[in-house]
Amino acid sequence: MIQDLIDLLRIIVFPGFLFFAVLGLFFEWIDRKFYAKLQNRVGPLYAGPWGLFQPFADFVKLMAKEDIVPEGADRPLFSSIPVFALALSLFAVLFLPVCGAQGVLSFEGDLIVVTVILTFFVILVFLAGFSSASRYPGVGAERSVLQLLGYEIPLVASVLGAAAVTIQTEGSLQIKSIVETQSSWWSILGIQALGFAIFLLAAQAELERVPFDIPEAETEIVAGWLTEYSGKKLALIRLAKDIELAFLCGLGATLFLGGPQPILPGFVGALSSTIIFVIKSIIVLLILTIIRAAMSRLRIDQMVNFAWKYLVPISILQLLLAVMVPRLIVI
Amino acid sequence: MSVVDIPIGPQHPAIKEPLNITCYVDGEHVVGAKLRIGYNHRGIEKAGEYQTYIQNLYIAERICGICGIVHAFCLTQATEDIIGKEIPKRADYIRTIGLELNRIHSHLLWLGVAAHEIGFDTLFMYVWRDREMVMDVIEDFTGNRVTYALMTIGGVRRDIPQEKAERILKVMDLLDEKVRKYKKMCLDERTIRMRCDGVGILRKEDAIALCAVGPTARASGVPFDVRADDPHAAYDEIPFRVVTYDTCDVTARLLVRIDETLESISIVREAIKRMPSGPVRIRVPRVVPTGEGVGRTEAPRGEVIHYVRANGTERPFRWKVRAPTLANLLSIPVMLTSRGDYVVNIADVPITFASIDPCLSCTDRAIRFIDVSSGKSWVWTFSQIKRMYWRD
Amino acid sequence: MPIFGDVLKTAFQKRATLLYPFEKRDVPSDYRGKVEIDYNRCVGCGLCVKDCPAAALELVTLPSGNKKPRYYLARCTFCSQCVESCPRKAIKMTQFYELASYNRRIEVVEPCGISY
Amino acid sequence: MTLEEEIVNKLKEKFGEKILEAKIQRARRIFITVDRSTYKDVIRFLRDNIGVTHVSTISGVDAVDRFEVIPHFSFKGVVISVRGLIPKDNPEIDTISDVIPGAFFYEKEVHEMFGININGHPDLSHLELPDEWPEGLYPLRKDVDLQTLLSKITKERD
Amino acid sequence: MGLVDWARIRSPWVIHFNTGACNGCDIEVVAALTPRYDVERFGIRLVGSPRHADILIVTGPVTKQVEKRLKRVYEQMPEPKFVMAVGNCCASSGAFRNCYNVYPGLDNVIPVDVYVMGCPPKPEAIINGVVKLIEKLRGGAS
Repeated sequence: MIQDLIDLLRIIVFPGFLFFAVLGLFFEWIDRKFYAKLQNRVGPLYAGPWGLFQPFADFVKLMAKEDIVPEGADRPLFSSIPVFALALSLFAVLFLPVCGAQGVLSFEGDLIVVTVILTFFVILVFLAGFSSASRYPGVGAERSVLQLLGYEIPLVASVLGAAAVTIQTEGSLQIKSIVETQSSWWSILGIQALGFAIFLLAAQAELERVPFDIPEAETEIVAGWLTEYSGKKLALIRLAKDIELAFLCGLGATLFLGGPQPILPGFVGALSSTIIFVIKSIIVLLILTIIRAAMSRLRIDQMVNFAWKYLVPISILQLLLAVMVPRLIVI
Repeated sequence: MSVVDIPIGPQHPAIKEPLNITCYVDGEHVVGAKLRIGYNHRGIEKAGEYQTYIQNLYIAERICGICGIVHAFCLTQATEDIIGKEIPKRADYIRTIGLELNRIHSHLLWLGVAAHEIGFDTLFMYVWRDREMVMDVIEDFTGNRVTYALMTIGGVRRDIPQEKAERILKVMDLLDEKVRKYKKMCLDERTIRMRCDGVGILRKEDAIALCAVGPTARASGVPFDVRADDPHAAYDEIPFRVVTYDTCDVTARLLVRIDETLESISIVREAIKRMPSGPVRIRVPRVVPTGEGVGRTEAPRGEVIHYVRANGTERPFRWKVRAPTLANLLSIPVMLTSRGDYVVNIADVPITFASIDPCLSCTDRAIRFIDVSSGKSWVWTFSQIKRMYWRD
Repeated sequence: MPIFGDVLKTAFQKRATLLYPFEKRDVPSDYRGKVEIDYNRCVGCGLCVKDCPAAALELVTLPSGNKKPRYYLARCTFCSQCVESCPRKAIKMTQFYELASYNRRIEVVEPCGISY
Repeated sequence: MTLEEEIVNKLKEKFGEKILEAKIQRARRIFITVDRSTYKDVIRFLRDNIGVTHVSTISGVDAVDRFEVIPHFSFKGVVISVRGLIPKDNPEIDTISDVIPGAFFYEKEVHEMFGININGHPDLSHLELPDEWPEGLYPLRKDVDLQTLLSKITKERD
Repeated sequence: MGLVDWARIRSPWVIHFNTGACNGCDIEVVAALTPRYDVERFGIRLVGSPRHADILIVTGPVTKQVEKRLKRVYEQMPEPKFVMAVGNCCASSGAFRNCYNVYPGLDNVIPVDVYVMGCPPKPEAIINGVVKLIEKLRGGAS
């Protein structure tokens, strides 16, 4: 009974939904603030200390706004997508090892589930675009699927590359064992540095950020698949995207930076491991923000071209290396 | 896949002005474009016939907020032609400085907007940050950041005292360095080049046939610059280079504008150095004698031409304005239509359109047109125009 | 990618932002802001009204029979032509530029109560 | 001989009496007046024999007793303005957009604003001002009063 | 002041509509976004879709041709929505008073909450207008 209650709390409050909702909003704040800093601006300033509550204010404001469903839209689908998106991203974060090596949900092969979830986001985007029955969202949806074809393989390859050592040594595809493998040696420090770079680019594409913000390119197709959403639905989608941002940063930190593993051994404890996890995620986030600030948007054909010409071969190469190198060392 | 039409505008984040481009899209490829402007049509030419020359000076300035001084200058130039009085030399130099400061601010503005169009917001922010320096100088010099109210018939309304001239020179030095940095950035930055190279091609023969003007023409290798061909103000006494590039694409237009900014900086420096002393304006009567005059100058976007007919009253009989964007708009459907190896993507539309630096508020001042040719029939019209032109 | 360096450098630069409502910059001494009319000097000749491109000045007859210009802020183009036209130097441009208002119709300067 | 004089002389040589007036107003400004019957020939001559390719704009003027269409050509810095005279009772003139394609929009503009028919222009369809603009009202004609135009768009002007 | 009002005055998202302006005001509105002025401090974001926006910034005299579009954009915005008229030709037709295709002021077409006078207003003045609008929101809340 008590155990059930604790599990419930773990899912809903910490380190589950509520924690990640707050973390997602916090990450958005860091992203905006650092982006502004890189542009020699100050960014949000007056909502809370240093504008810390800015994303929260945006969320509350949108929740209180009028909710419009455009005429001609597929009403049930259009209205349910924000909920699905939020549910999906909240489901995904349960796998992250926030405190301790194990996430709330952890079972053999959970890494596969995580990669599947990443693809599901795009399918939701696609459905959102097409249910809007408007031109810009339609183009945005089309582009997001095209883009998926480009970055899906590199993303999966980089994730698998990070897991390669664990698979070979422990025969396991569990995030928990990946984290434990890195207790003394972070993946990024070896051959996985390449995998990390590929992961960052693919994550940027997954999150639809510059240079891969093609599905919601503001200057081309207004807001892409988001164009017709307003009010509560937009608030939920934005929250889902923030959580997705936190999730991908967390996944990067988990797979390549050792997740909640302490920087120096012997510095353990539930709270400190959470802090370590968040700090590592923030490092990933800052890199993503720098990429976003220092590039211009690619065209969809250039993106697909780039992905298939360079990203896919390199990612497969790094996967091969990741599989081969430890084996060679062992032999 | 069937052809879908995507309307861009009149309210669109990429285009800060009301305009409607309907792109006919096959997948991601644009197969035709249709323009519809006129959302900005106000009817200034008619209003001008009912207002005095002095009042018209200020409405001319508001034909376009970015290159307003150019329109005010053209109107004064045309009117002074009719009056037939020489204006003081110092006024000519101050006019030149005003025109060139305007060009610097306009080109920097364009560079920022172009960066924004291709999703490079950081460069946009940097350029606009540095543009504020020019704006400060202009504010200091004319009393407002955007509308200068500098030109008047018979000279200029404000002198440049020594300390202001020094402030201008100081900013020019700072700016020179920054603009060179941006040039390097635009040349070296891969993602910018990927988005601009080979996009929005306007071949030289098309540019001549369609009477393109300004940086659009110069980027297609046509050395057409009113400042050099038809010297006015102090341009005949200050050496400068007419910048041309011949790759005919967006990169060429980008580089033409950056190089012109550098030229403008040197013109401003030179003009301040050579500026003679003396009065800055002469008194002219309010009544302009009967006659007609053509005023012409090179705006940041290209040639501006004003035609004024006076009938011996305080008000013009006819005042005709032609802004550079109207001349360049004819090239837009050509740039935006895929043909043969030349493929236009939806993503290229904003940057291609922006590359002519459209300023519709000037263009629409008195007229709107609807180019009813759809994708296919435009190709036909275009080839027809070419046949007409290159008939031998 | 030379901009990477610049972007990173900027992270350590001082912000370029002016925290406007709390920090203010001086406007140039000859900035063209809101028009101010010295009704004691004005003789009501109407030259400014004639030259105003936007009809922001309008001649009204006071109870005393004198004519004075009324100033509509919402129409003004801030071109300072009236300053130039005024033979009595009764008009000047102030440096006041924070002119936001909830109602444009109340932003009118009336020459009432002044008799020349 | 300056370029301006050269151009004027060539034109006079070719068209003689048909050039009603040729005036060099100042350096780089030429005004030539012709009747509408020779208007297009002059422009064709300018392109073929002198090499003018750029038309800057076409000004329409309602000179009360007649209409004038004035294309301003730009050639080596010289602005050559060819004034074509059109009687009021039959306002039409030949197109020049087949000679100089850049005149395409300017002719539409003249048509829209003055109601002058441009014979042979490929596309004069629906050129009027806003969609609800009344037929036969040409805003830049002198007989159209500004107050009437203003009252069409606005009921209340404060 | 409730949570919603707190959020509302800290997160005004704006959409910009040019109704026939000379571009002077437009570039000043855009300049307000750039590092020198950076209105993101107030939580302001310039959005592209009217569905996301709270404040409609209108620049320029309203021309006949643009009127329908302007009304449509205004209708597309979700409640509560506010309108800010930037520039004097938007407040009244300003210098364009003799132009036959121009409405004499934005309030003939859609209701306006705050006017920013100037021709064009400095970016500071535009921020001042935003602050005034925020004050109005706050006043409406209590």
